[in-house]
Amino acid sequence: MTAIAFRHHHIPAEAQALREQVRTFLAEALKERPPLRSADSWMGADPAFSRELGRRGWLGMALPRRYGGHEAGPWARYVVIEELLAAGAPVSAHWIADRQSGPLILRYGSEAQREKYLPGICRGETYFCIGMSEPNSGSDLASIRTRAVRSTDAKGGWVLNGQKIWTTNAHYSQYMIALVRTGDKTAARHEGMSQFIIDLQAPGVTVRPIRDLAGGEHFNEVFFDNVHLDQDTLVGAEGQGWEQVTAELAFERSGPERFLSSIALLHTLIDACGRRPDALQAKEIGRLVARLVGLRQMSLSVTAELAAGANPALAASCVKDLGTAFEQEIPELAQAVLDEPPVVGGGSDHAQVLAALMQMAPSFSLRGGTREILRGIIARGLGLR
Amino acid sequence: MTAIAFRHHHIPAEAQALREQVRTFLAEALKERPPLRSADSWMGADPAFSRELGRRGWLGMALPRRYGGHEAGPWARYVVIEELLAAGAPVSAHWIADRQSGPLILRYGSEAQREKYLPGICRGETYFCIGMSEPNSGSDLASIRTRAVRSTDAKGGWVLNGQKIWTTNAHYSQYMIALVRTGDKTAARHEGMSQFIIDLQAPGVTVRPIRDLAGGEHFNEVFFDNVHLDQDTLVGAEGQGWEQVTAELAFERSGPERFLSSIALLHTLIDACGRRPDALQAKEIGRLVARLVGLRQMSLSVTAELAAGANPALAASCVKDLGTAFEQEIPELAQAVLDEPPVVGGGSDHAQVLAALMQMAPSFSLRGGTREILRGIIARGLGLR
Amino acid sequence: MRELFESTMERLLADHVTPELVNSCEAGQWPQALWSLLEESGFAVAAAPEALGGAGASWEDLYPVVRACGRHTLPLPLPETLLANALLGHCGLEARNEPLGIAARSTLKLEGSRVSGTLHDVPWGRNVHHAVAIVGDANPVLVVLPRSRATCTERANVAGEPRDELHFDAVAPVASAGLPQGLSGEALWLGGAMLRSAQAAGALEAILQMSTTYAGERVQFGKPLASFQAIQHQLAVMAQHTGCVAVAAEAAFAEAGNSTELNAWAIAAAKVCAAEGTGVAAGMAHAVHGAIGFTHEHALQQATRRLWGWRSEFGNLSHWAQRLGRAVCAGGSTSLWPAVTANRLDLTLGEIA
Amino acid sequence: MRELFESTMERLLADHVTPELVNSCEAGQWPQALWSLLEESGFAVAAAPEALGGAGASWEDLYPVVRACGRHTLPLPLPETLLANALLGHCGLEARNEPLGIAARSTLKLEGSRVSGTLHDVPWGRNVHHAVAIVGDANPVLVVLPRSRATCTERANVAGEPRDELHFDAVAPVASAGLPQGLSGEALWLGGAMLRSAQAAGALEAILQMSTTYAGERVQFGKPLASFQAIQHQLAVMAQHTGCVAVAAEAAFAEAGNSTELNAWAIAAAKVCAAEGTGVAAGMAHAVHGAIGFTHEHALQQATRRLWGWRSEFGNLSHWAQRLGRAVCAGGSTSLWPAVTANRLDLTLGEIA
Repeated sequence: MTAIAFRHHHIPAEAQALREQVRTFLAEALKERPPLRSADSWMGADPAFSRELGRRGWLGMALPRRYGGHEAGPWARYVVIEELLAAGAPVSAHWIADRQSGPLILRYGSEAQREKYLPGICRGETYFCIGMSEPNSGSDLASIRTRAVRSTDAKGGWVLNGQKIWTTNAHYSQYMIALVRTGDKTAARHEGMSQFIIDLQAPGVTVRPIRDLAGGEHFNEVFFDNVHLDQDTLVGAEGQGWEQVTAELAFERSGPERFLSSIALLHTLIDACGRRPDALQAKEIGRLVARLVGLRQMSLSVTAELAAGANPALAASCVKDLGTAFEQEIPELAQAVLDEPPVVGGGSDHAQVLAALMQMAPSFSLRGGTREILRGIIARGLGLR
Repeated sequence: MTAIAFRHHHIPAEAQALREQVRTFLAEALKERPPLRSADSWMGADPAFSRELGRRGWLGMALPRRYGGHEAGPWARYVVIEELLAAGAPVSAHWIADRQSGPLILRYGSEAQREKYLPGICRGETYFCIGMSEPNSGSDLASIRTRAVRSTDAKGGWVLNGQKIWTTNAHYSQYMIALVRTGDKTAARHEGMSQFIIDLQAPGVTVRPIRDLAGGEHFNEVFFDNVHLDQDTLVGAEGQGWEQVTAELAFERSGPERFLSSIALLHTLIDACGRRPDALQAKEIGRLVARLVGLRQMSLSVTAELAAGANPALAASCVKDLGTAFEQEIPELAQAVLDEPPVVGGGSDHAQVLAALMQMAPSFSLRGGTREILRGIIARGLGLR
Repeated sequence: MRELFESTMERLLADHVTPELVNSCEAGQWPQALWSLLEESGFAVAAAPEALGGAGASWEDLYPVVRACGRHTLPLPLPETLLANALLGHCGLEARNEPLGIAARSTLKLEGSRVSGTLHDVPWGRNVHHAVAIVGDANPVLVVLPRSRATCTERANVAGEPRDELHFDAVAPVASAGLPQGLSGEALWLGGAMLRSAQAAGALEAILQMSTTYAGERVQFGKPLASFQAIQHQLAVMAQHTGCVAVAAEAAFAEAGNSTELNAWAIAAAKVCAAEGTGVAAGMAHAVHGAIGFTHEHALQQATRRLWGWRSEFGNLSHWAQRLGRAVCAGGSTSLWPAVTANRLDLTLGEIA
Repeated sequence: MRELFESTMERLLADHVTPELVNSCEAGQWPQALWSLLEESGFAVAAAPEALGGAGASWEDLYPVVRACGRHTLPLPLPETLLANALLGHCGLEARNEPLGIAARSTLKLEGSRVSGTLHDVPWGRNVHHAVAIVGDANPVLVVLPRSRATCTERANVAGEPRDELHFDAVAPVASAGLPQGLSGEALWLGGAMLRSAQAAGALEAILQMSTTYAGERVQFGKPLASFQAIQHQLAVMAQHTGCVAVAAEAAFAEAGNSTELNAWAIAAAKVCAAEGTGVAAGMAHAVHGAIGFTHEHALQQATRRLWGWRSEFGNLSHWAQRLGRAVCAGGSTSLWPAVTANRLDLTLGEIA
């Protein structure tokens, strides 16, 4: 039974102490923010807000001080992140840099890379995106075709050609960390891949936004046409990209962002139902609250395991898959228990937030691994495959 | 889009005319029957009741008059069956004979077999069970091992050895129609199988009831130890058993028995919630009613296709899979929307019916093809495999 | 008549309603050329009696027409115009071959021969020529109001379809009539729910078709999506709900037939099945399609967003489920099965709670 | 202490609680030998303070004990006896090393020094030596009543576990005490719900384990069940709910700690997760096992039937969900997140509706 040993964890008191500070700051900073914008936490970019978080020491929290970080430990970071997300703060600009790129560069990057990128991440000034999917690859990352080949000219380094797609935030990030092929074409599917830091202002890079179903532009296509990559843009070891990415993904699957994406709608639903909800509304809201409590406890358990140096891939995938189901259930229930249609361009806060999340929700099970991928990981963890 | 063309159908007036007759009879015949026994419609055997149905001309309805049937057409039969099931009448004794064995014998049986078995089926006196599953075969019928080999002695016929399991009602049926191997052992998985009518009183047949989770005995193990089978016990063509069974299964997947198994619990739930249900109870009861209305329309559509001579395997599987989900949802919702625990050996009618159906419900997705089998059939119908 | 309607409508919409057209309409276009085709082909007035300028088509005949509007995500108020003309006909008023709005909810009041108040959620309120509403509780009257005399507050549903508020201030109806025997004061609400369930049936068929096709073409991990058991199961479940909604919606139209009275029981059942089927199938269709289904150009999201919008219009899942549930509980368990087999139960019983 | 409790209990139950024992208890046996072992090992009184004859174990220590009772479907009222002795201890009464019953719902009335009325749903009411109940609303008193003075109406839950009615007629309690500050008059209801959520956590782990093992062994269509994607997905979903219930139940125990006050918020959340997880996982476990799981001999149904029974005891899914929902709505949306992070909100707010 030990494969999924979720254990209850209290957040240590010193990390808890941060919570009130963050709350007080957010109450003030976001007081004019309408619910519809809070619904857009992940997608809402606000560089000024990101820099303010950096000033307060709430970015790069787990990074070493010598790179601008705060060596604050995983629990303090957890508290800050969950408060930001629960409040619907506009974290999108720095989100990937803070959560994924910073830790990756610290872990695999060269000393020069750390010195070059980490301080800007900690200040909330340097933004990253992640280049994974390609046309016709989807979840199947091993099938990617973008390729870096050794440069034959005097500068050395690599020359990159190919295309990424569905790249969130590429349109305002300075850098992309991309997984590309460097090995020979006959290599096994997972071999011969490497990670590079790509300057999106470099010649040969074209970023083209993709308009989404709700009319927003968050995703991008990114084209590489003979882009020159210096030797020191390689992250980690050549050919080890797949292993690096896999380790990164486990981190990505258990945080509060994996179950808080629809929290703004739960908030408007509670208020729209009023102080005396009917039996149906009370039951469904209560059920969602119970699930939220349970998911948070699961997430804390995984955080404790990560903090202890374990690699809880199975447990993290459980949080992500159950968390996504929760996030997707909220708009469904909100539409069912209150007879108020979703509205665009007017109407109540609730009607507008409902319209926004109804449209966003199906994407929650695509990012960070589809349902099929996650369940496959869990099945493997259970010894089924 | 034509693969799943469900079409609305009205039941013809002459078949509708039967409904009041059947209702009036059932109201009188079942008036003393407690709800807990109504919950057990499929599993409740009452030979006297079955004979009374036979007397009234409500068994073997679609069979030719010369075998004791009534040539009444599929719609009259549909009306009678849905009224019996909705009322929770004890149909188990004659159920399989009337629904499956009779039509099978009419279609594939010899004239002698028809004359021997059909009149007793129409009178509600002759009961059949179906020998399909074997230990270690489960849904995978092609893997069965029970085998009939040509007899070498003077009597001719076959000698049967092997074992069936999970055979519903074998303990009080006179006959089993079994699918067994007759071909050589190297035949492909689906080849070399045949169907036989086995007299369960014959020497060498042993029926052993299996006690189920709720303490009841409906399933059986049936052992065959050198059982002699006369030449005229073979149904249809030697080696065609698989094809015959497959055709039979399509019939089995769309009738009202595929969504009415929990109707007794829906009835007690409605009354337990009272005349003024709260918002939660009203919503969930109403949702179930809507689904019931939809499923019945789907089932009527399939019945019309069958009546027109089509083989709507995909549509029938849709009815069965969605119908089973509905039947299994009723005890879940009943337990969730009314705070009255299921009780055994006392308590309210509702509490007892809830306890009974809670325990029975998981079996609904096993009989007549598991969810996996059904979805596989639908996927094939959609052109996916 | 039904087969002719179905084939004509299918051809007309298949030829003219492209994803590009739908997108341009979301951006504010009114596709006048397409509407003119619908007027010329007689569909707009089809539901009115022949004597009043229509084709005398029954709701059973019109079911495939409305379903086709859903399947092709027609960006025009044709279903609403059908309903409006049907009601005009029942009230003995002349059919109108033009885009008509309907308002099932309003604050309208009749003062002498003039009406004042706001019509809520009028489909294409900014574009229609007239709007039809029912005013008054005790002696309800059907009124036809000129759009030109209203001020309009523009709103849209989640799919960007106009759902406007029209404000009238002491405006004389261009036509009005008391409701005949059997025509409910709720007729626009019931009829609207019936239309949306048929549109949902069509859109569900469309997304099942798209998903099945895509799964057969798209290769992942070296094989088509369609070969993964998890994908097969999702498509199988989509097919079940699609079938259920189609037949439940058709039953609601068939039960209405040519009579003035719509069948609240059958409509409630259809609307509930449509709302639930939408929840199941739209999510699965997006899961099968992955990111491509989220792009503004893709036809999938044009259908799923309309499904999400329609299931809230003219009563959401709980509204109709609670009406069914309250009616059945008020009648007790013995009322259930007779209602199911008769496809009819007096849902006003459901109003007691 | 926790680890020692856990390993001792696991060993004891693994050695003694066989499917045959469970079946014999369903048929009416009382496994006295096993109960004696539990008494001797000190588990029955563990939750009482040392000064009153117990071990002073906190609820956090006892979580794995109660979970193990669920995992092994222990057919004895050990969880209830733990709760009863904990409450005796909080009230300053001596622990009792014997099987104790609890009654969270009763019609009990105190008349002078005697009590009369019926205790509902007493686990193993026919077998316990004494039953503990709380009587009186304004000044609630904990009373210990001798089973020998009651008449018993035998009932069972869906798993055949005794849930009896005990009728008392002017019986003097063998002990009684007013509730101390902080101990709710609802303590037996809250505590019972907490116990059942931990038992559910254990039983869910057991059915996940059984299903995983069975899927790995059972061959269909020429390959193990475990290799079918549909089966893998079901087991993955079971694992998610199993993990959620385990950690939510543990949080409820941890929040209670050693204090007199139980945490209604955390208990409500755990009980809701357990009820929902049961619905998902029990059905899937049976689907994976097929017919074999339905046989009277199989351990699967011993666990699933208890899960079905337990989720209705001490409040079903809606009872606890509605309490959570009403409390959160009464506080408004701004109360939600602070309550989630503090794991605490005054649920009496939920009583207003």
